[in-house]
Amino acid sequence: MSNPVFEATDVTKVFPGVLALDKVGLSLSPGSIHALLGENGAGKSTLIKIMTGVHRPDGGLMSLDGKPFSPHTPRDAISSGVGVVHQERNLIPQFSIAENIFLERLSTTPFKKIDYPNLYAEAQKWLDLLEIDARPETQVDKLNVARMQLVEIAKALSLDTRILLLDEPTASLTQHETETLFGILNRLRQDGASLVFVSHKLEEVQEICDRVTVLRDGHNACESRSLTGLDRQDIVRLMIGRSEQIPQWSQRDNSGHNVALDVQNVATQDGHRNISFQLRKGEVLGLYGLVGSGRTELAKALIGAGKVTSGDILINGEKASISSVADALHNYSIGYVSEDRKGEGLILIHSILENAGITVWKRLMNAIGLVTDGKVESAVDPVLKKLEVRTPSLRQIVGNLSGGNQQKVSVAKWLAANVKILIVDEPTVGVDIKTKAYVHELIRELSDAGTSILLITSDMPEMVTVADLILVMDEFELRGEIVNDRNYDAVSERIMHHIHGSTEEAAE
Amino acid sequence: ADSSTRVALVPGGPHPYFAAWELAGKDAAKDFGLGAADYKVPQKWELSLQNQMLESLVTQGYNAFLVFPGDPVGTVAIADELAATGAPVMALAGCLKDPSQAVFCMGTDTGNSAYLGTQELLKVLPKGAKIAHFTGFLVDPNTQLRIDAVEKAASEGGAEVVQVIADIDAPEPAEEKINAYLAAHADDVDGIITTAWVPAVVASNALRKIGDKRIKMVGIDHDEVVLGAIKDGYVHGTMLQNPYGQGYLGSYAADRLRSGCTVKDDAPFKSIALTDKFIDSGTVFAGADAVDNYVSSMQNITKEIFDGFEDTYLNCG
Amino acid sequence: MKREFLKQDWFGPFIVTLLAIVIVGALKPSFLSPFNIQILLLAISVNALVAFSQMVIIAIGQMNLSVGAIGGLAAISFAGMMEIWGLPWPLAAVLSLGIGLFAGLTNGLLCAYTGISAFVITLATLSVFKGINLGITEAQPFYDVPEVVKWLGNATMVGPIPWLVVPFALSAIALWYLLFRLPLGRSVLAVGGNTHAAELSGISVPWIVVFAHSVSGLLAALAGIMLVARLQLGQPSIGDDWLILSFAAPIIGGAILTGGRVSVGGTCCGVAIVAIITQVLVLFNIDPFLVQVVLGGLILWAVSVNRIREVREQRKAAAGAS
Amino acid sequence: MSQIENENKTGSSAIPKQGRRFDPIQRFLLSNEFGLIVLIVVFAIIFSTVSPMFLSKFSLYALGRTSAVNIMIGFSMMIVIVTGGLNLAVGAIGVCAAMAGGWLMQAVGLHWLPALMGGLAIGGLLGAVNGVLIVRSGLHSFVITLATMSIMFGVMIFLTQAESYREISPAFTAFGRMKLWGVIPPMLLVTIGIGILLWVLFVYSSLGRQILAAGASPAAAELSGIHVDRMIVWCHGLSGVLAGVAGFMLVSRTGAAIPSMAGQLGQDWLLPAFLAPVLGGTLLTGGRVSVLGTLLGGFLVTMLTSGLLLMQVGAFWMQTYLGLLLLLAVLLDLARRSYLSRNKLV
Ligand SMILES: Nc1ncnc2c1ncn2[C@@H]1O[C@H](COP(=O)(O)OP(=O)(O)OP(=O)(O)O)[C@@H](O)[C@H]1O
Ligand SMILES: Nc1ncnc2c1ncn2[C@@H]1O[C@H](COP(=O)(O)OP(=O)(O)OP(=O)(O)O)[C@@H](O)[C@H]1O
Ligand SMILES: [Mg+2]
Ligand SMILES: [Mg+2]
Repeated sequence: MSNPVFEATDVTKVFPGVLALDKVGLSLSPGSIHALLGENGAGKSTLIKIMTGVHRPDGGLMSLDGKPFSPHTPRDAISSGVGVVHQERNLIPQFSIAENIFLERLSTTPFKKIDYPNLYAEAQKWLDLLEIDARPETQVDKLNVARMQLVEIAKALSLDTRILLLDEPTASLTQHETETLFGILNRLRQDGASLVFVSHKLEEVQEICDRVTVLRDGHNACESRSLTGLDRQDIVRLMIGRSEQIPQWSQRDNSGHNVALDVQNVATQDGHRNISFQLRKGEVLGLYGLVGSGRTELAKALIGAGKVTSGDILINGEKASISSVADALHNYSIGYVSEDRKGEGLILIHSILENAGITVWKRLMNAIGLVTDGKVESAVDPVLKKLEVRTPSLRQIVGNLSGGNQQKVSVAKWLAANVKILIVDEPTVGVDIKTKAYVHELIRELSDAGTSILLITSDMPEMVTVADLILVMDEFELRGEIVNDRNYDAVSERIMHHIHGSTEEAAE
Repeated sequence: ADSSTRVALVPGGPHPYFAAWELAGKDAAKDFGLGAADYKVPQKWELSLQNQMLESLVTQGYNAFLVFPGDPVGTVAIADELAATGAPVMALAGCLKDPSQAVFCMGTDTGNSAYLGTQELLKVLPKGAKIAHFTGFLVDPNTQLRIDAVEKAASEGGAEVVQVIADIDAPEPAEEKINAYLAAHADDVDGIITTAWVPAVVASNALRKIGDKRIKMVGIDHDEVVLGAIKDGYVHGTMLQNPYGQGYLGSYAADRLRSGCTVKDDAPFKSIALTDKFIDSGTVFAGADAVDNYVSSMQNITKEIFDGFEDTYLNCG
Repeated sequence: MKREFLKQDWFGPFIVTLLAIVIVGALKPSFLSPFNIQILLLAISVNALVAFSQMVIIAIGQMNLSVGAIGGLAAISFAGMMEIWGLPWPLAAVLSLGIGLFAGLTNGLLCAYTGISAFVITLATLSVFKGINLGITEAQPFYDVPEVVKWLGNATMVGPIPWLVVPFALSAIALWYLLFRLPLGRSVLAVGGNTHAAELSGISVPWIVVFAHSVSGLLAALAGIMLVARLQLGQPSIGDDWLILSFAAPIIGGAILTGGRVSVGGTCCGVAIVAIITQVLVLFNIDPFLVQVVLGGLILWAVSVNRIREVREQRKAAAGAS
Repeated sequence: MSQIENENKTGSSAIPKQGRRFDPIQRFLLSNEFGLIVLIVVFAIIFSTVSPMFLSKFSLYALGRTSAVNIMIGFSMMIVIVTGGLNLAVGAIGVCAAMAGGWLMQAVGLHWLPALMGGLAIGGLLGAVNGVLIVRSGLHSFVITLATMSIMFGVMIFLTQAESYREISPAFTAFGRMKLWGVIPPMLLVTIGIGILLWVLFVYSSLGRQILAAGASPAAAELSGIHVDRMIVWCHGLSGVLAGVAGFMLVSRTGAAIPSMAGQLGQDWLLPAFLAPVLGGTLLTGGRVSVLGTLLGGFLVTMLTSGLLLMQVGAFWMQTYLGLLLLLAVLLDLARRSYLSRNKLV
């Protein structure tokens, strides 16, 4: 085996109140894709940030090509040949795709005129390679989440570094885009690059990685060992200390239950037409579609954050006119867990307590409008406990939590609200397998207790595990309805048939 | 004279008009053997800052105050508080609105000065002339007095005030508005009266720039630009005030009051719009013939007031 | 292609400017007289530099409260050096620009390396610079401004176009080129757009902050020097009331206070709109007691015209997408 | 496989290992508020050593009275900064409210209490108008309040023709000159009282929490069922009321309602308005507030000014020293914080 390109030994990092990394080691050899795994908050992103000069370690050594390596700034790391896709989005919203991709190089030649035609042409190559359907001069704040993620990846790839660190690059991608990305990563591996790949989707890890490091509570559960000979259950055991329990839920028939939400011929300002469906009490109704098919927009229109232009919405049989989310929450008891936790789901500069309590203040306040932290805490604490949000205290700022724990808080606030109808949009993006199972169980429990749930997810296994009935949406229209008999292959094939069947029709 | 007398001369903010106070205070301290007669400038034209400064001066042991009121009404309260410490307080250069605890006000009758200036202007204009009036901040009640006085003089003299431009105490807007006015209306106007320092300076320059000697202007105060423009014939004349005299006489009076003198009950104070206890420190119109020796004419006025001051206004038992 | 043009940040303010010129010109023909155009251009030239000076800082998502203090300090240094030391005017101008640059540099270094908000830093340095100004002048103007300088401040080049337009036009072009064509300028906007992302992309944020503040200081100093030429004397009170204008013009011109988005053309239009409004108040002989009301009303009008256009654009875009 | 078994046995607890924990006292020692207290104490010691008069009763009284107003102005701005906006019209609204109160007392002849209420209502109304304009137009509060500052002040000047109202109830004026125990101005107590109310609002009330959420992230707040627009209107209205309170404090102190009490267009208030909350740790981008910090920040700045005035530093140079002191203050605080965290003392 060749010498490692990069080696980290005994790396330690302390945040106020948190020992994020405790003597962690990692070594990367050339021509390999190295999986970095662990539960939410295990320290994966922290390690990556230390390797790229965002954080300084409190102890330990790193070496690059055998020489000591201690990047002080992200710039140092880039110039030493370490590229990265961070877990959080890091694009300049007002800039074009092309400029974002080549931002690094802009700063190295400050006084040389930018050759825009050339820049766009170069960027187009990357867009083509990653199959991004957008023009290089498009401003990135006009893109949806998936495309932004792809631009971020293009940006890192274009640096052409020997070491490339990818922190959950596929979290908001669908299978198709993921496959494209894997093709590129495989080629890079053949060219001798060292890659680090972070993901909570173990299928992906097994598909593409050859080595693995697992972190647990900030220390190595295993360090840089070969993936061969490890099956999924082994990896899971390394990560969470026990094996995975895959729930096998029985099929439910809710057809006898009352209709909680009846959507009749709804059209929206965003372009939905003829949307009709029924959500029954205690039912989990799945809404599947490809990225950009208009599911989020529909959900927002239903809760009053978007405009319904025609058609009727009936709640418990009565016609509802929902003017705002507050209206939806307080008068109709509908909630919505946003897919964009950073932008819409959470208030990053506020504490966990403030975030989780936001939906219950009104309910808990006394006659003169006062609410004490104690009351809020007792209302949200059980939910947070149940979701196992990892934090030294409920006063921790949400922005400091690991990605997965943030997601838990974003779900928790709606659980605390005790709504009758809950729309859940991509609830497990970036969530580790253990928590994912919790979230699924939770959805199940809620629905058993009578809550009606509209589940939007691009994660097919999740859909098949959790939903009772699946609606398929494409291009802002509903294409069909499938009864989920929990047979993964059959259901997924039927879903894809609805989507592709319709596109074929459209092409004719 | 009493070497325990510590006079503070406090203008409303940094402004070239008050520069002479510093010298006047020093001269008075020397001539009358005062403990101090110091010129203390608030750093900005803010009422609250001036108040804070005055409070601080009390703490520092000053015991006589010569104050340019940041606002004729707004400064009354602090003047009363100063007077309550036993210190003589005088309004200087501008007046406090009665009633107040100020011993008297010595300065320029702003309204009258504007009135006289307008009359001087009308003397060189044909009957039925059209005049424009450039002045300072509207929030300053003196501005209202000036607008009224100019209006009065004009209607008495058969002239018409065609436009009033106010709120131009800062150089940039003054420059913009005055030039814009002249660009549009230079032909429609025969005379200009300015009743604030900055507009006078800017208007003098503007007239010089367009080289128009047809429009007659009367300015205010002794800025070099205005005086130069008078000499060169672009400006008809200016209404001079007497800041040095105010500072010198004020310091003197403060000392006399502290050493036991009182103001005569029947002192021949003048009555002006703001107060009934007004002493004119001298307002003269200076045309081209007088600009060179305005200093000495002011000194004469100062001397004149000084010579009769104690007899006229004070009881020094 | 046409759509792209309509989407530019400067387009809305530009329409408002045109509209204002047409309306005022129709009601008052003297508005378009050569002399008045000259007056307008003079006002715009200086105010635009003031606005640019703030715009550069808005671009990085900060505020510079000390623009006026720097401009004033440069102005009195310029006049003072000529009067007291008898320096030739070009040398005095260069030295004063240097003072502005140094003042900006100080702001930049303090902001970049202490991490204290620019608001607090520039508020403190505002006080420092203004205090130096008053300490030197004791509130007395410098009067001995050489004839050449006075001439430059008022003379016209061709037709009604004054010479002072030259530094303004050059700065505008240079700034536009910097911000929209050079990597350095793009980095400035990147830092404003998303500081964290810019840093992660290897842009040296402190150095960009220092650079932006230095440019801001330089532009403020240039504006101060030009005002000395225009006013024909070194007034210590120069710059005292730049602050509001310096923000208003870029914002009317489409800049976003959180940074990352500014428009040179839009800012120029913003300055022009403010200048025209100022003139309107004089030209139409507005009752002095109502001037402020009309001023505020016109500002509201200007921004809402632009806003209505934006909303309409968005609607069209939404309608087109569905 | 055996290796995996081994891994299995260590640390399977759900709660992560923790580094140092913050207890409330340590958190306070690191906070902005503590820093301000330290600075106030340090500078007070310096000033009183150089000029013993600093601690005289009169001087302390004057300081308390001036800072009461400055802090109140700071509160008025703070409440809008919390929403991520700003209110350039604080001064204009404050003066309008005070003038309305003056008019009610002098021209209408009302008792001071209803006049005060009327004035504050005008302040609140004008503030709410700002809020509604901002929400309806979708424009940044900077432009809206810039325009309304001009309009409101202009209308006030037009209606009053820049005349002052001097016939203020003596009871009301006496309040501004009253001394409790020889040193404490009752105005300062009013400020502190309102500070406590604001603190309760932000820490214990549902409304305050909603305001903070709306300020920190309007999108997230809206999607969590908060009427963000309503919060913005509320805050501007409240800001107007607080500006009115500051205006009335000045009326009570000067014994008259005068149009120039906040300078041209009310601009004189802008500096204390921003300085107090920003020094106090209120985020300019919204969503985080410190009422105590604003109080201490406003006090610190007033104290620096009055200390410098007492030390009689060169007349025209005073601003320079004030600026340098301010810089020194923030740098000292920075040094304190980095010292504490470098040495892991907290
Ligand atoms: N800036 C910070 N301040 C305080 N604590 C932090 C900070 N960044 C991370 N942490 C803490 O460090 C721990 C490790 O976080 P990290 O982001 O590395 O987790 P992760 O393994 O990437 O998790 P995920 O899978 O959810 O992304 C967490 O407990 C987190 O709360
Ligand atoms: N080709 C495109 N160009 C520009 N905008 C697009 C395009 N396709 C979709 N959009 C916009 O993207 C939004 C829909 O994207 P979004 O990804 O949020 O939908 P979704 O169905 O909720 O998908 P997902 O939940 O998987 O993200 C809509 O506002 C739509 O107008
Ligand atoms: Mg992570
Ligand atoms: Mg979506």
